[in-house]
Amino acid sequence: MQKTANEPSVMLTTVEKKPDRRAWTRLRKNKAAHASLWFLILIHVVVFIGPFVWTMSPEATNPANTLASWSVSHPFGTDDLGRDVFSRMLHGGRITLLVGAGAMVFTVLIGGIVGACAGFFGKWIEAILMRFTEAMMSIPNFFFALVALTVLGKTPWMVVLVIALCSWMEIARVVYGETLKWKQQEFVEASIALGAKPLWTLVKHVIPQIIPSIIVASTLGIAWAILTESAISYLGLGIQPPTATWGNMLQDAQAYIWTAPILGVLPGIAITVVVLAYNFLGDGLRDALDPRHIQK
Amino acid sequence: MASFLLQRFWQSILLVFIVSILTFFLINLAPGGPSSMMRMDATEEERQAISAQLGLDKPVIVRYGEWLGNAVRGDLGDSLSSGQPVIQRIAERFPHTLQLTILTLIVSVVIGMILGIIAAMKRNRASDYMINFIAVIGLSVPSFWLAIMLILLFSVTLQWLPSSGVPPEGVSLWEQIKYLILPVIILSTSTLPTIVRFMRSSMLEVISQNYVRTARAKGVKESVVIYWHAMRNALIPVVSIVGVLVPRLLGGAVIVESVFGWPGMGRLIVEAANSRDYTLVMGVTIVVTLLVVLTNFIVDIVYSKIDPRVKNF
Amino acid sequence: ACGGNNSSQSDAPTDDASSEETSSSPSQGGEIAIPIVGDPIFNPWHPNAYAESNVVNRILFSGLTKPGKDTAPAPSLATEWSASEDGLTWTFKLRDDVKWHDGEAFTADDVVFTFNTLVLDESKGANGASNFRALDEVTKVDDATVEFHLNRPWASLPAYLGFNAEILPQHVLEGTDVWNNTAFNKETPIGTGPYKVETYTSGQSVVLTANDDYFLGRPNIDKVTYKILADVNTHIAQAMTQELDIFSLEDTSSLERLQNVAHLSVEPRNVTKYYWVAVNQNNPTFQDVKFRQAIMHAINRQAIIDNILKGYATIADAAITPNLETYYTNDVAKYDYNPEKAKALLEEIGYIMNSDGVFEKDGEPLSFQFDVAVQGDLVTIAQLIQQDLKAVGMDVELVTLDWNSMIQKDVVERNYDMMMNWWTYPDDPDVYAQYHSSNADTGNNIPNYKDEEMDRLLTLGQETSDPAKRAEVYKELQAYMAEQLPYQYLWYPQELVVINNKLENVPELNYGGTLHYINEWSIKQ
Amino acid sequence: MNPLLKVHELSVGFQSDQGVVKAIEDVSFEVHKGQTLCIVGESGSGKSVTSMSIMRLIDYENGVLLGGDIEFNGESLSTKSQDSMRKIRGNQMSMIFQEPMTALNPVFSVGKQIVESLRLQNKRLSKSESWAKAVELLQQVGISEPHIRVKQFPHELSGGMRQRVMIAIALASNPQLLIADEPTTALDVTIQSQILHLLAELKETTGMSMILITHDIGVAAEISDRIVVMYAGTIVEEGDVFDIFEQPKHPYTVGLFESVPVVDGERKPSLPSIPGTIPSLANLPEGCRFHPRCPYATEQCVRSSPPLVTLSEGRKVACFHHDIVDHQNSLTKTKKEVVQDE
Amino acid sequence: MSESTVLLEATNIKKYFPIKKGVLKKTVGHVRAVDDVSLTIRKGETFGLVGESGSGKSTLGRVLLQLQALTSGTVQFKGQPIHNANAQQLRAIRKHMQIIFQDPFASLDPRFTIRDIIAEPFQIHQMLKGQALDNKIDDLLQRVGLDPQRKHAYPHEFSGGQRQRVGIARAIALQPDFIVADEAVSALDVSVQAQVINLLKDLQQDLGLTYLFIAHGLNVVRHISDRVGVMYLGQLVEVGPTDALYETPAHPYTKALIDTNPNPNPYKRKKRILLKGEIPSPANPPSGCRFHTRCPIATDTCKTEAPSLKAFGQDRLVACHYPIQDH
Ligand SMILES: Nc1ncnc2c1ncn2[C@@H]1O[C@H](COP(=O)(O)OP(=O)(O)OP(=O)(O)O)[C@@H](O)[C@H]1O
Ligand SMILES: Nc1ncnc2c1ncn2[C@@H]1O[C@H](COP(=O)(O)OP(=O)(O)OP(=O)(O)O)[C@@H](O)[C@H]1O
Ligand SMILES: [Mg+2]
Ligand SMILES: [Mg+2]
Ligand code: NI
Repeated sequence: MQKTANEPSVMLTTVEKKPDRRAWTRLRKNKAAHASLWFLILIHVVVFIGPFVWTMSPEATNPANTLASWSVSHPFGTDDLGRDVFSRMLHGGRITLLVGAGAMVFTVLIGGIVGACAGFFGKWIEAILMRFTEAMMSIPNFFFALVALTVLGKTPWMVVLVIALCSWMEIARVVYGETLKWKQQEFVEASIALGAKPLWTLVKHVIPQIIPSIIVASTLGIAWAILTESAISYLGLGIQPPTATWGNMLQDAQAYIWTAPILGVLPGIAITVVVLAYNFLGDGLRDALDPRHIQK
Repeated sequence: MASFLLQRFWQSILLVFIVSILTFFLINLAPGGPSSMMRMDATEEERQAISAQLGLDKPVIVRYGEWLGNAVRGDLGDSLSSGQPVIQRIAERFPHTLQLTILTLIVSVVIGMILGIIAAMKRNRASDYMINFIAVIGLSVPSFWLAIMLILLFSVTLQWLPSSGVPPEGVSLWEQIKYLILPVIILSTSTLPTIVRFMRSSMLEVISQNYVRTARAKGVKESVVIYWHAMRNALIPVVSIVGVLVPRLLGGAVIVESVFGWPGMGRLIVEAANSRDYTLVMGVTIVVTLLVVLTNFIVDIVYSKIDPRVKNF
Repeated sequence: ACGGNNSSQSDAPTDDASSEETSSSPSQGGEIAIPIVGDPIFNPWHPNAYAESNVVNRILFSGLTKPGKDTAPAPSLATEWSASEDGLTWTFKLRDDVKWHDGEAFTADDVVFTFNTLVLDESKGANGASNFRALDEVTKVDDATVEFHLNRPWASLPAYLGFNAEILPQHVLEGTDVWNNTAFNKETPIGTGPYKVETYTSGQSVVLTANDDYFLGRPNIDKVTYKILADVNTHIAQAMTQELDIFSLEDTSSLERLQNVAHLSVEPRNVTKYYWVAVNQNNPTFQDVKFRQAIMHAINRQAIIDNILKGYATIADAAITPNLETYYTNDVAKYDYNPEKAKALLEEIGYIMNSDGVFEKDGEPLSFQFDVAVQGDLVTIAQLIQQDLKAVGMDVELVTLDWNSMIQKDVVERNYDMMMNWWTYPDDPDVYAQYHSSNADTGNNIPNYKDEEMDRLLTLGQETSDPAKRAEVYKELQAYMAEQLPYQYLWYPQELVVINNKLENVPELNYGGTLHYINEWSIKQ
Repeated sequence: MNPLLKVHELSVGFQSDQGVVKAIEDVSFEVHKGQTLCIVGESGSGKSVTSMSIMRLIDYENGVLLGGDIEFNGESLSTKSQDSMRKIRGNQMSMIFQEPMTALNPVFSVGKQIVESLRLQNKRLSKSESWAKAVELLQQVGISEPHIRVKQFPHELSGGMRQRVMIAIALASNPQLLIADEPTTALDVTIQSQILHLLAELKETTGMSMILITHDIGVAAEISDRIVVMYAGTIVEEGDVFDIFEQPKHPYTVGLFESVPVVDGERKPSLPSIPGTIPSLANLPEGCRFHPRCPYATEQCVRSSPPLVTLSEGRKVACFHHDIVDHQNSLTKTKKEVVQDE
Repeated sequence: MSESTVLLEATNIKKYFPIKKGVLKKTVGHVRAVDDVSLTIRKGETFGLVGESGSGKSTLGRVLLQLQALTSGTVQFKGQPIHNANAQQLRAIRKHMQIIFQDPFASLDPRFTIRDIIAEPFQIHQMLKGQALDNKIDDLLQRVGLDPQRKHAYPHEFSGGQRQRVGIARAIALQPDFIVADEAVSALDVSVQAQVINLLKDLQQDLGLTYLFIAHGLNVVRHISDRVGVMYLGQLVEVGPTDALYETPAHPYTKALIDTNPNPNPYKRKKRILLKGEIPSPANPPSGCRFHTRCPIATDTCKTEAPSLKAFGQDRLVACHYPIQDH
């Protein structure tokens, strides 16, 4: 590190009186995360308010005007059925963002609870929960989803739930491993020595240490959920057409990969950018929660 | 330790048993039936005849009992769609899948860890953002799209690499590798980001610990500090992920296998599911379960090897 | 050259030399590759033999007849055939120069075995056995003659014998559990076709080599490889790299790109196939013909054909496709795209448009589910149809299902409101199976349409063997179909066959048909 | 003679969300070859920060060198790159960290951690040789059954054992300068004396210099040549060990010595300690940092901070009233008789 | 010993740690960290525990608080056996017994500010909230000599001694009946140390606290303790009232310890007497008296016969065949 003698050495007496440790203020100092946050807010606003402004139906087909390039009436052109891509992006965004975040929340909740409890409590709880996790990894997802969605109906919320039920095992494993590692630390023992209930120790001391991993898992989980939705729609199990999602727009574009690759580019970019923003936000959050990190 | 092994063994047996029950009832609950009965132009009589032939007219419980009886004797039955023994169908595919899985794991773990560490070291700087960006692209660009684009570039336009298939026998190692390059790249695009991201986060956690300072005080090279002292402590999440990736790669490389005409387990599973080949589904599920059990067991052992404080057994 | 056991690598030059000798005839040698999407099963009657098996079995085995280049049945293993006066007995004369791939002679016994033991045994559930419900028994007259005994007159028999009805070897299969005989079905099938299996690797390929003893002469091309490639985009990529030589293009989305590849041509071919939408006739809502007519008027078929199918289809009015020229008539009721008319028809039968723009009857909105399997371009088309129906005030909800679930729900349980699909059948106008009331509820009469007049015409068509009279019957049937709309007809598609220009002498038949003539194909020098 | 280490007006701060907070200010001292310098002082006064700054490890702890210079063997360290620092660390300079539990890598056996140091120092050492050497080092620092202990992990050792492992690691590299941050706090007196003995021996045989940070006045008295006293981030007094013990000049030093509990003295109901609260770096008083607790404080002390003045060769103090503070340390009152005793 | 004043009584407690080898983690031996120790701590007293590094003092402290399970033996706290208490009972008891860990840094959650660390015991036992809690925290910080204004800083931003004081503040927060102080003041300079010790003593006087004071600083132990126990290789070798034990150590090891104590006077620099001989290991303790390998007065009896802890003089116990009588 360079000598920074010329830096105005802050008077010893004034600073650090009441350091503001709130994550929010620290987060605001991280440019990438801050920008990502605003971007995500913006995109949610656009996607949820946009359709009231751009009222063209996302489902209205027009065989006479398929694969049109951009124009005033169709800013992003039209798709293979002559539907307005802009409108589909807006409406699809609603579902995709909901599915992504919704499935991620469930995934993290289930996976986090199972993994943390298994790792922390050990003994038969561990045996049951971890074997259960392994069982869920082994049961063929296709049939699970097929039966669940046939019985429960293919509403977006059910799709979210089923995606979560098919993907929480990864997080459970990660959280389990981390819990095993952290629960051996002396400060955990210290908390036990204070007479804390196990749940207190787990929630207050062990889980916070795992939060960086959980953040990573959730930001990855969003991408995973969005893509899983499109994959299962290919099996007739996802959000039902003609309802647009970025995932199924991407999936539909598969057929046009040779002739109109642009069809996939828009939803692809949208997904990438959103996932990227979530990742930067996650990194920022992680830094904000890291007491050793200084936001410059 | 011995009691741990024994305990784990019985738990696993129970697990396989429960998975088999759940799966058996699940596949029978799922709409549809074996494809031979599910032809558009089949008549009810034909369906009934085939159903009787396949023994599907018996109650589910009875069929499960029969299946279980055979399975414990090591006989997973014959595939409903091809008549071949399920074991044979799996055995045909498994080596190919294993090849891809191992290579993909090596590639994504090695590169993933390196990139993750670089990202952590260059935290919030251009290279960190760049690596994050690449990882996210790898995650959100659909495999089929990337696969076709790579085929277009390397096989159609440049003609450097074969567009698909498994290496023919008796060709040189380099020729064999050529067949693997594209599938491994595509598979890695979805596994690598996970490892990169977890590695980065885990490294950041570790790098500020006092023992890293000690290593520096010893005069250890910065690269050794990072790749030896710090990394070892950061491995647990990555190992967990690898444990999850193994079964996923073994059974889930469907897109890559179809695009590259790779005769792997992924397609076998999808075909079995689509054609409601109950015996094959059961067989594959059992194999996958065993692999899951095995990898998780290994991962659990590895935890305490990585970090001696971990006492999970 | 691979036929001989002593053949080796050094054979190849000899092959080339021999092809030079006969320079006037099509060039000899070379190899081609054809994609299939899954592992085949080498038995055309196997309940699991689907499309990917059919294209392989077609060149491994031979039937008694095959589709002629003029769509009429042409001789194959049978050289000639005739029906008795009452139409209940058919006699087939067989070739006496046919050898199975293992050298055994093909005889009438094989035909008898195939039909009596496999096809007619109901408990076996052989693939397509239901087509032969009119057949009681096959008997051997002598080694080269068989008789087919029917329980009712059936003029289409020769056509159906050329439609995935290949003959299997008795001497190999007799006494075995045929469906589970994996040595035959999955390893070394014995056929009479122009090619025989050399190697089969699950998930990868089936390699076939020319049958030197093929009864129509050794095929020109030495080796045919069926590559098992599940992904359409891979087919296209490999066609570009000349790793694949011929296949049928499922949908038109990549058409332009393929047309721009110098070494490929994309050729439209006629097929005996039509797309339809069906509404469940067990549901009173859909029983009124005006309702079905309203659907026809509501769907803008021409727009879909022009834009989505790139013009490679013609509007369908009935079940007989135009390529069956003798039987086809255009002189039937037409339903133009006319949403107003559709609305008017609905109003006629008591529907009233409510404030949401949805029709109502007795306070019940006209809303129903439209099931569609995720298969080929069905979902795409269904979305267009759904929008058209919505536009005339029908509240249609699209439900996508995987193929198997769709069959279970819509075909087995008949638990649906509306669905869409297509029918393919042999080059013969006999559509009894899909329309006769006896096939409602359980058979192929998917809409469960029951109509005595229809039944009468269908039976009459089967009983009439005189071609001219038969044509009349079927023209009448078409008119009646177009009027009553048991199914709501969409279009007769054309098939797009992608062919590598190096291939010569490929008859201008559809993809499936032209494979029957693979022995004639050759490779440009 | 040139000093081995010369710290000149060193100021170090920590980055925080709000900016840079100074931790030590204008710290200067020298260590000569073969000499032992003891840094004593109040807890939190910046002893560890000073030592980590010398090693330039402070950079990794969000620390910033704000001014001053560190010279080692005539070379300035403060501007050196971390890469070139690496060649000095572990080779010419080693450090024993204060908290041995967290300073040892939990995932490597202690043997591995010692071996690493050995092999960094001597690249030609073979694997088995270095393991044998590691066992020997453990033996030297008084760990029983070292061949078992080398294979154990830090968490399996007692606090004192970990501390001795840290010492072994630091000694493995044969440094010219050893910085030992409270190396014997977790050791019982018998082992402590064994370790101090070992260090003294090394000093004699290899000419090693040492900076010893300790709270144990007994240890300081026993081993050091010179003593530096720190208070609230600055040096308040420096001098030869005998001078300091005999005639502490700074009121803080005096207070410190008064607080030492003595074994042979009478047990008092409560120990004497310096009255008042210790200022935190964030909240330092104006003027002399010690004035709120100082019995001698005057107006002047409130207004301005006293400079570190040199009284005689090697004797410095930062107090306006050092001449009044003429307090004889009770600990050394009886020095004459004792010396005669020996 | 009057029964009524016994706060904690441990009988024949043992704590063995397995030594494991290989991938399969086979147990190849045991470290006998605490090997058959019996001890009684009276209400309101300070029991000093000194002894060789690695002799099992920390382990003893932990097992007394049931932070580690015993291998065998019994522990009674306020007359109640606690070695077999269930989790719920233990939680209730832990409110009354606290520990100050030897390694302050490792025992502080790196993601907690020190305010949160000190607030935790109050939150766990739902004792104080809001402003009252904050006042209490400030007060505690002040008492251990930390600036309350820094309470929002994290442990890594403190010096070793400061962290140690955070640990002390946390332990005394609940005003427990019994505190195990494991090297609680070792990282403090003497002045602060004096302050903290005075604090601990004041608390003891006001609230009747009992301490198990584990330390190496013999001076400090002498100052604070009423009675002192000396451990060697997993066993208690001598117990007695502080002054008596310091003035007339009976066990040769105790004597060696006291003789080796460094003197804070540079003029009194002397060659400290180093104990000779091989240092034995708790994994493989010597036969007979465990100190015999290093004992200047060991005889053949010592090599074979293990001495038990026997009464010696008034209120004193010693485990030696040849206890040193008055010098
Ligand atoms: N990373 C950090 N960030 C902010 N302040 C710090 C950091 N590390 C240390 N400090 C502060 O710097 C001052 C000096 O700390 P240092 O560790 O040098 O004290 P010390 O003299 O070694 O004390 P002790 O004897 O208690 O170990 C302390 O007030 C401490 O709070
Ligand atoms: N978790 C553990 N696993 C294995 N051995 C252990 C463990 N904890 C302690 N030991 C062993 O137990 C013995 C006693 O350790 P303990 O920490 O009680 O010693 P101590 O008297 O506190 O020493 P010190 O004064 O050095 O802190 C040591 O030999 C140590 O190696
Ligand atoms: Mg310090
Ligand atoms: Mg200890
Ligand atoms: Ni040949």
